[in-house]
Amino acid sequence: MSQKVKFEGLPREMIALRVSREIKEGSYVNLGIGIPTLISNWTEGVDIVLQAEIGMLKTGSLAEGDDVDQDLINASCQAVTALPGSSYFDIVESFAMIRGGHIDIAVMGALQINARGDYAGWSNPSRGLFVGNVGGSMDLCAGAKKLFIAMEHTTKDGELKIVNELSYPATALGKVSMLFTDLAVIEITPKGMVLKEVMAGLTAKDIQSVTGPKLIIAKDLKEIEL
Amino acid sequence: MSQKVKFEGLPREMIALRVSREIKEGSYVNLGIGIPTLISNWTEGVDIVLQAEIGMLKTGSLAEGDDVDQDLINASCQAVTALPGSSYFDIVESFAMIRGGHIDIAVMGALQINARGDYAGWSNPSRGLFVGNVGGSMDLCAGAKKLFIAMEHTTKDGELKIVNELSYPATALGKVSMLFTDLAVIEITPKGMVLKEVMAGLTAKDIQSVTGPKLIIAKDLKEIEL
Amino acid sequence: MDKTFPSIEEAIADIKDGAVIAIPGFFACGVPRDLLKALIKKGTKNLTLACGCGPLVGAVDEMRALVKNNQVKKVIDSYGLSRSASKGMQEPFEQAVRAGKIELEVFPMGTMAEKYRAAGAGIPAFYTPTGVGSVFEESDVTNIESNRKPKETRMINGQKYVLEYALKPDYAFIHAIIGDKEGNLRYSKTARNFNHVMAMAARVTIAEVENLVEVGKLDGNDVQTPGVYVHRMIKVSRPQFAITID
Amino acid sequence: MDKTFPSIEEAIADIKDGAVIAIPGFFACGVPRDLLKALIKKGTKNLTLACGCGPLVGAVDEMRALVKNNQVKKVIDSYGLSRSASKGMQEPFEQAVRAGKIELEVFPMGTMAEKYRAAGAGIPAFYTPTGVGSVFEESDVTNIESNRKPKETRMINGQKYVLEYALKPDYAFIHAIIGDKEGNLRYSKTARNFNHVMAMAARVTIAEVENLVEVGKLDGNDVQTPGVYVHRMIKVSRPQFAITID
Repeated sequence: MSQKVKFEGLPREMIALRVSREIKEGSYVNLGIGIPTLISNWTEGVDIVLQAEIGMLKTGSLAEGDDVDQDLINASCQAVTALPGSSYFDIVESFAMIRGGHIDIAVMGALQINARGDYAGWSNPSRGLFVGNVGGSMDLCAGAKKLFIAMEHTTKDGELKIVNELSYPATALGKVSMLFTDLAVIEITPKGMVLKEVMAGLTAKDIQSVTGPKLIIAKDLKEIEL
Repeated sequence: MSQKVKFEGLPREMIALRVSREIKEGSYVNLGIGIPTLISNWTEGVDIVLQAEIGMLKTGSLAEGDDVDQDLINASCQAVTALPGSSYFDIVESFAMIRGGHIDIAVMGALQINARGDYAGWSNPSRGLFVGNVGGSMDLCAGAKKLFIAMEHTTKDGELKIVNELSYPATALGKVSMLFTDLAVIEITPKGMVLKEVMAGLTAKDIQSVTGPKLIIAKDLKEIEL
Repeated sequence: MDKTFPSIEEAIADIKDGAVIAIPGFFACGVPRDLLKALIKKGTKNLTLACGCGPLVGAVDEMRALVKNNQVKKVIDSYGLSRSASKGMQEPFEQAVRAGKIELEVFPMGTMAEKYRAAGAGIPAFYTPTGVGSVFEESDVTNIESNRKPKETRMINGQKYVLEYALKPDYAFIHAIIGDKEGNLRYSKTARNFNHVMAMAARVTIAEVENLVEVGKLDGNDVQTPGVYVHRMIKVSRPQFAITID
Repeated sequence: MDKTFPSIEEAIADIKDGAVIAIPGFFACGVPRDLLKALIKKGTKNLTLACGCGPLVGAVDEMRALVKNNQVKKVIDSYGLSRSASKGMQEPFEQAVRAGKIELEVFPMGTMAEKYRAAGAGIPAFYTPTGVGSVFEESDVTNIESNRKPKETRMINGQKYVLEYALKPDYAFIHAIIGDKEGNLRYSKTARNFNHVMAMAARVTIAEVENLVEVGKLDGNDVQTPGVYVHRMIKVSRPQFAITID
């Protein structure tokens, strides 16, 4: 479990950029806290609509100065702006939208993920509490048509995050379809994890060395293009 | 079952007037089709709010002439007017309001009622169909804090409507608390039907002669005052 | 995300025989009449029309045309028959129901509303007090006897409740007074009724709007149905009809 | 039906020790801060604060005062702890949770929203896909081990769902940007969040409004919470706070 290989990966912004390429125009998208939030830096001018679970569709960029309105924040408690076509609604409607299958893609961070598409993200046992901040993550997993994970490939200390079995409390089982890390792009299929793209300069073998489950190497394996 | 005594009772408007006296100021009230609808003729200037299950609070009087708006009708498909403080909402909210216990009083018509407060009103077997027009009646029975029935004491042909056992399909069981007819005012208690008021000129014995269940005569039995 | 369609015919072109279509409207009010007329013209058969409170009693001409064309297999509604029993006997729809040629399935109105909401909100089933003590707690209420599936009840905190399931239509036809090109809608007064919830519930939602405006013309606080629920938009004229039912 | 109260103290005067109070707000946004301050002043004890998404993480000063006063028995929330684990360790609330002196019960946010809605709508229980595959399908998730009641799941159409129950608070504190004297409310943008649904859910709903207007000033199409849900109204000033959480 404690393989301590660690590669210098892409910066977080570049992971976000790579994810943004996977989001088709016309999509309704919810971005979780962390790397996923950075995706919105890459979608300006792209015809996608961001949903904030607080109760807003079509959130704009972060608000600054006179644009800050205490009644207009995103799910991370940051002041945001509205766009033409933005709408507001109550929390019940917001989660009806999420749970009811109206959001095309949710992008979330994760602490651990396995080859079956199970992932853990809501509770870090190191906090030492059975309870935790689950927020809307499980609703997004239950309802979004596609679930992407964007995260660092390993922890800062080089601990594996892509594991054979989760040791952290699961957020959802079998829901993740794509995994984007600083080192690789991995598709999760019924047969297991398929390595589709690696960071320039690394090999499939390098990726396997920091990945728990045995990877299936895509026939058309390529470099992550940014 | 086929007692054919029949008394000339109060006109429907007078039944409605008597019911209106039982509605406290500050109440939110839903009025069913038939005699209940007439109650609104007696509540002008009284501080009660009428709910229409189509999705409106504080319906005003029927609309005429230029006031008719095809987008503003009541649950009986009549054009109505709005009042200061009226609000509109969707059907889910409307029935949340009804089912969730937010309506103080529902007043409904009935085909049959018994001494346990069961009543039948949604389907007349004479139509010869297992299906029928249930509308919102059962939701109102389930959710209103108090359920009143306003109806003729017997059918046009003198058949009993206040019966020992319902022979028509039930709308709800044990929900009715007060019954207002053209002949009497009856309270429904755990012990049975208590005759509280009779039409001027009639006796308790007269009322019993057109009523199935044995009536308990209130100690302070009085005339229906209008 | 421009969701406007060039014509109403194109907006409904993919609806196939056997589709389940949600039809909002409370009697005469808030019914998507232009979409219904286009459906009549298209002639799609074996339809299940999932209603809430008598839009086909209110839009009686459209109902008669649908029945005459033999397009309707089933209607689901809380108030599907004429109010007047004697006038109902004259209606081809009721005659077909009596003959068992069209199925009429009935739920209490609040249960209908909640079934659509559940479908839109990802809730597969819920318990309700409505209908306890009536035939609605015993089985599905339909004129087709063999379809009267038994229902399940449960005691919760000493009270009895009926288990009801989500109802997810393939399409919803929606009528709104105003909408922008991205599908944000706003209704007029009591014409909202079943429109919002059916827009949530359906797999594909097609909205006819009396006023089609540019994106940004509707304030975000004023949107009643967010565009995410709406897939196709058509501009129609304000409908003309009698505010009455038989 | 004038529902305005002469003072905020009188509006909350009948709240007794042990009450369950719904507190809306999504972190810093839409929190009824004046009502919370009045509750602190009143000193009512043994409270259960039924939240949705961290209003006490957002209104952290009010939270600290409530904890310091020993007023809180239990918090129900999807996001009740500081975002930062290290800063959370410093919070008296989290320390009390760790010590088992305050109970923290957690549900996924959408389940919280739905539990309040169910209470307001007369739905005693519902099935949800949320939480399947996690500890939330196994038992109630609370720091007090003896309160971890097992949960029930059920397969519906081949998918697993969790049974969740309505949550009905005794009181709801509501913050709205505008309200009329009969209790019709309208919110500003994302400050709506849990306000409407908690107004529906509670037995007694007390609303603080930034603008109190005469009846008739709000158009019926613009009302977001109909007055039937609101029992008491207070005028407050627009709150001042930092838009941030730890």
